[in-house]
Amino acid sequence: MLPKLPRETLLDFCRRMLLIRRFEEALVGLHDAGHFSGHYHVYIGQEATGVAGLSCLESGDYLFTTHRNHGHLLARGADPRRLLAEILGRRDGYNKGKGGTFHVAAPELGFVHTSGIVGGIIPLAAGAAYAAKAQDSRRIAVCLFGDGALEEGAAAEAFNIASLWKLPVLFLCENNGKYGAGRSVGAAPSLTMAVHPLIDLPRAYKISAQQIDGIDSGAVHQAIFDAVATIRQGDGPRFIEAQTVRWPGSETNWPVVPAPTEVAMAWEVGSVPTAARDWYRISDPLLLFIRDLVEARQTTREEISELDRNVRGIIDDAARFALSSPFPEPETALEDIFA
Amino acid sequence: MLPKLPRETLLDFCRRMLLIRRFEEALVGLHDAGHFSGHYHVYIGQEATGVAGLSCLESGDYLFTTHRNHGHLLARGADPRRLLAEILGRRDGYNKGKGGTFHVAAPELGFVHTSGIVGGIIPLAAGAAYAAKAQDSRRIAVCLFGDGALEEGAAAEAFNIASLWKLPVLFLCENNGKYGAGRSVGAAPSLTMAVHPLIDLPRAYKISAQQIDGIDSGAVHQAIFDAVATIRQGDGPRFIEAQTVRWPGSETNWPVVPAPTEVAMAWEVGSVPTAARDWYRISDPLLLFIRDLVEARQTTREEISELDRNVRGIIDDAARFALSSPFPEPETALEDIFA
Amino acid sequence: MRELAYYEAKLEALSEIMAADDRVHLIGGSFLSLSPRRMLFKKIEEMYRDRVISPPISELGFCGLAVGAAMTGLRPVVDLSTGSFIYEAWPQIVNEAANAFYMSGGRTRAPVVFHLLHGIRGAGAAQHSHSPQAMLWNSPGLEIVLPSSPRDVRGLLKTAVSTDNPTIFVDHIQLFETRGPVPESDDPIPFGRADIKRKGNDVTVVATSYMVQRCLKVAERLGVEGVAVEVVDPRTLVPLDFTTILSSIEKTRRVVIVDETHRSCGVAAELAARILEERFDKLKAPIRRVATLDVPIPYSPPLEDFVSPSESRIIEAIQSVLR
Amino acid sequence: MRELAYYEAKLEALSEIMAADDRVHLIGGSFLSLSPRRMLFKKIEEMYRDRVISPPISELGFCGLAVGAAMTGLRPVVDLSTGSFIYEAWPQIVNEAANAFYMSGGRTRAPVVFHLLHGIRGAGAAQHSHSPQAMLWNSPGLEIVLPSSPRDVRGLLKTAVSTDNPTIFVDHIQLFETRGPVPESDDPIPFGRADIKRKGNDVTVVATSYMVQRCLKVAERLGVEGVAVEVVDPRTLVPLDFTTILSSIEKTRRVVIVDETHRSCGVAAELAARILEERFDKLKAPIRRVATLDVPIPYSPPLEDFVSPSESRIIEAIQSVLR
Ligand SMILES: Cc1ncc(C[n+]2csc(CCOP(=O)(O)OP(=O)(O)O)c2C)c(N)n1
Ligand SMILES: Cc1ncc(C[n+]2csc(CCOP(=O)(O)OP(=O)(O)O)c2C)c(N)n1
Ligand SMILES: [Mg+2]
Ligand SMILES: [Mg+2]
Repeated sequence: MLPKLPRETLLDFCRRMLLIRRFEEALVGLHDAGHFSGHYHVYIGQEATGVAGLSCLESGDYLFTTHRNHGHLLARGADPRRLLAEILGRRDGYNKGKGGTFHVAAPELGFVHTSGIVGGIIPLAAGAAYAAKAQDSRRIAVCLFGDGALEEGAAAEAFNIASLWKLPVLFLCENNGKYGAGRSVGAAPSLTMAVHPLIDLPRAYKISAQQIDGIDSGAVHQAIFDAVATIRQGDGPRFIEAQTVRWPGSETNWPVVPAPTEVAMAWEVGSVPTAARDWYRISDPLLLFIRDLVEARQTTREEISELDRNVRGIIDDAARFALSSPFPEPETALEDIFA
Repeated sequence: MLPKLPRETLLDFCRRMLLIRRFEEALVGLHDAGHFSGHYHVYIGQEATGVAGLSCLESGDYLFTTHRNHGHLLARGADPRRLLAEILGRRDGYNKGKGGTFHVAAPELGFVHTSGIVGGIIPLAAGAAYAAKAQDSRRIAVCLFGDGALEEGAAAEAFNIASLWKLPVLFLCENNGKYGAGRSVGAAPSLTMAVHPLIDLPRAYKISAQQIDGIDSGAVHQAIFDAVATIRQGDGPRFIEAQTVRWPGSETNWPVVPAPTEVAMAWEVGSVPTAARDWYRISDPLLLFIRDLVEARQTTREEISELDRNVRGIIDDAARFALSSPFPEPETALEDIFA
Repeated sequence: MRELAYYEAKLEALSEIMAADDRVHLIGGSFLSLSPRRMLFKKIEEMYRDRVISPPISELGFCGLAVGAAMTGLRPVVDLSTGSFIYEAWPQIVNEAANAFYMSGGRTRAPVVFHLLHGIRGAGAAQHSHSPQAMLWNSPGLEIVLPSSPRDVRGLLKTAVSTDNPTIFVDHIQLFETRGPVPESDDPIPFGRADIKRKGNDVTVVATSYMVQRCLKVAERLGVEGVAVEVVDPRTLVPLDFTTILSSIEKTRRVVIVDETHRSCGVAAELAARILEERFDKLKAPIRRVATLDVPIPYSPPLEDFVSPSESRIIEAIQSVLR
Repeated sequence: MRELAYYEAKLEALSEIMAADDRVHLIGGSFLSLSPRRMLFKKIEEMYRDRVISPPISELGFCGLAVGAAMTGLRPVVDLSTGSFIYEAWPQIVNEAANAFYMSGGRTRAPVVFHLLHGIRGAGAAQHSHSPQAMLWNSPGLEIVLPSSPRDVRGLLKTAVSTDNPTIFVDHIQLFETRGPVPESDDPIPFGRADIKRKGNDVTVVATSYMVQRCLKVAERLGVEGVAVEVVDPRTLVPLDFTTILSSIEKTRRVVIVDETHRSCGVAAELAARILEERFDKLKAPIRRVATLDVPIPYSPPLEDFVSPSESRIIEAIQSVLR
């Protein structure tokens, strides 16, 4: 289902989703070519939540995210050049190369603090909501985390406080189905989480919670739009679980691209290795969105291809920029310890 | 309601509850007389859970308890002399004076480790249950904690693991209504816990949970007897919330005895200061049990008074013993760091 | 100059801070913990109902909440009461708050204050007697404050709230009844300024927190015997005023360090190592550390006294460096 | 003697331990973490399905569970993988496990092993590069083990599982490919026995964990220039074999300490302070510490290298004490 929004907006969603997809695919290439070495995670397969979901926020809102943050930043308009430079540890990165892939922070976009500690941001987001409420601002806080974060006690503690104090925070759980970082397959009910469905946990804390199809941009947009409205109104926290199917390329500890996305795959996934074919055919929010757009006559295959060429250009340029950005001077390691 | 048990057993319950009551009342006196100085907590008002509840255990079972442990130990047959000596920091204490009131451990009675950290024992008890299961023993673990412990993330994490791995553990939450240690009054729904009723939390983790009247020895005995049976059978963890009304003497940071218990108060609380009168009349598990016993013709007022004289004698003797036990040699502080 | 008890100076600072800046929220309401004076805090609580909030027993949760609120415009002061409870919140303090400014390349600030009462309070036993400041000093990104007098607690608390960094305010319940001069209109005390609490030429005793008061007592006694002890109080470990410590040592050339953290990798170890890197050749005797012995804190009073940096151990150490 | 890679020796020890004692349960299944060799652990996992269990992302919960299981008859070995994650379990480790034996007056034992990979792994940034062993040394009641060679990892892991105390097994992923001799039937290596990894008369370098290998490289290079460096590896911090360290110092009278914990209140601080207490007068030069700078670990490679105890910083320190 397509979000009920003007064509321009839908095309903009499509552009952002493509931008995320191409950014992440390029990133895997840059990693495998040895341009950066550390552990990293990509957002492929969750673009609907990042784009359609976060489009419901206002510019003053706060966002807290995790090791899987790239898509969230791009969805909110981050500059791919500076984002990539950060991931490559370069001087022109959002954080001068000090943060890297796990810790991209961009306060001007609302990204206050990004943590690689599972569950770490959940109390922090409640804190931003506490501040917003104390300052009588209309801001809300959005906390983006994976299903695994619910296994950390920090989540339970933060849910309790957010509920007791009616804090304006949206807990947006991106359940990408199977667990990340080499953990055992979490079939439902999962091997590592007794709570099933997951929304039973926030509900125990009297937080109204809802499960949605994270592949369906329309469903995502509607649910998050409504949730944000009630939160901003002062009705307290909300919890949304956006369910997606893990991208096959994220099943290993280090991402691998089973098949680079072709927009044409929205109609014909023939070229894709069988293993991954099902995913691209039925579980890919991007290709699904494109298919719906075209079928709804909101755009044409040609326009999509044009958009894609355009996005690839932006990514190529971002790669050139990041690769030519110098590494920071070693001595700068001694700066920014204290304000 | 009286537990459906032989008269001897009921009288034994009565004796143990009285022992706890007299022990704790004497303890307050010893503290106020300056025989020990640290922060401490008494078990008055929860005797039914300690005595009728823990009577359902076998001798091999493991118990983990908290800052409010005295009653649990006495209920399981701890020697009042050594218990008191420990609380006074003397050489003959259960732990040579190293543990003190918060940390009385008596492995021979099943008390492996007693923690003053709220929530600290919940994962530990799950661990003992894990060991029992791994060793195919029929042992189970019992975790005794207050309502406040549910506010700690450790509880949520332990519930999840215990449920996933079907561990033989009884989570026995003693909800004494109002919070301890000078915290704000936790009217239901509490100011510090959004989960209400509390059993919604373990239930979210698929742990079967039940709320009982912790003042009623019969209800306590039946519920815990049944729970222990299913756990021992291998059906996984259970959660029981035993609700009691906080003893007025425990509302302040340091216990004060509003009125020393008289067994005659089972019939006439006239002598009690009005503030505390209601508690002794309707919320005291000990006096209620005595009243039921007598009304059920299981005993007589005389027999009860005799029992009480007897118990007072034991406590006086324990006090003499503890006060005459020497302090440990200072150098012994350097022993028992490593096994 | 007017004299105040330590707890009075602390409460005065808290009220003045609350009055001066409504970005300050107090999370957790027992800044006087279990002390008999604790009820006095109620006044502040009632005066600022909307800015004093009592959280659940969820240290990890409410400390994280305070950090997040600090990142977004407030200046929360969190009371952890017993210092040992900071361990429940360890990940939020050492891995979120301490790193936020650095990881963001200097873009995100977390001006939060964590207040706690460290050390041997009397029968706190192994689980309620911790002094976490050494561990915290090993975690870059945190300011660490250790007041030891009425004037210091007032002046340092004000600065703690005003800096833009996460600050650990490490207090000690045994200090509460200490009396001392506190000027009516006293300026905040800047971080990184050690204070010579007592002048003397024979030996430099570097002491922190409650140990400062204990060392002043000892110095008094030794003074009678003609030994002139100089007591130097760093007041803040991060930032550290090493210059004042060194110039005292230049003068006395004998050093004893008295601190309540456990000996191994404790505060005294760091100070000793640094002093020796800088003034190795100047010293007339090996530095002596008087720290809490490497033992969990026992409950029984005589044992507790045995493991702590007692007056007798301090005196013995001072005499040994004078030999 | 046969030669093995470090990861092979470690896996061999794990299999032998699992085969020898069915009280041993492995909680958390990534003893090789993210290393390319990690799949090799699967063999053990499949061989002992009932004794290798993969917990939820609940470090506080499963570390506490392991402690409780250890108190009641098992010998769990917990894998925390990245060392930074031990902070999530801090209360269970420093306030329950470390105190259990002492608080109970010697009646409750917790023979649990916590395995973790500490330090700078490469682009781990501020939140995944911690070396918690200094903080842990400040917490009495924990044994702390730091292997640095294939033979040591095998022999020390076996001892870790056999002692009756909570033990922190602090490994380093950068060691995994190191090759070295490992006798077929090797005895467990007792705790508290330092190992002289290289003999030399000019300067004593005390190094731990991965820094031992780095210092051996440096010693090799300086050897060519005619400087004889002795590399002493304590192997366990608790218990500490101080005698071996001191006798090396007796000989060289010059000391450099190289360790990856942050400088302030770090492992090097404690070793320096102790050495100076014992051999103050014997030293010809101030002790130099080469530790990780007091900075959160930056992500960018050149910055990461700048803050770590690099070869160049080690060489500079050795040369300065030789002057
Ligand atoms: C406290 C903590 N424990 C463990 C890890 C290692 N880790 C990194 S990602 C991850 C899986 C997280 O799963 P989920 O929250 O569902 O996020 P996903 O990767 O699936 O998006 C784990 C265990 C961590 N980063 N922090
Ligand atoms: C982690 C931790 N935080 C705070 C405390 C201080 N404290 C001691 S008892 C207590 C109240 C506990 O309430 P509850 O669990 O209901 O037990 P009760 O005293 O009511 O029996 C608190 C907050 C503590 N001991 N541990
Ligand atoms: Mg996931
Ligand atoms: Mg309670």
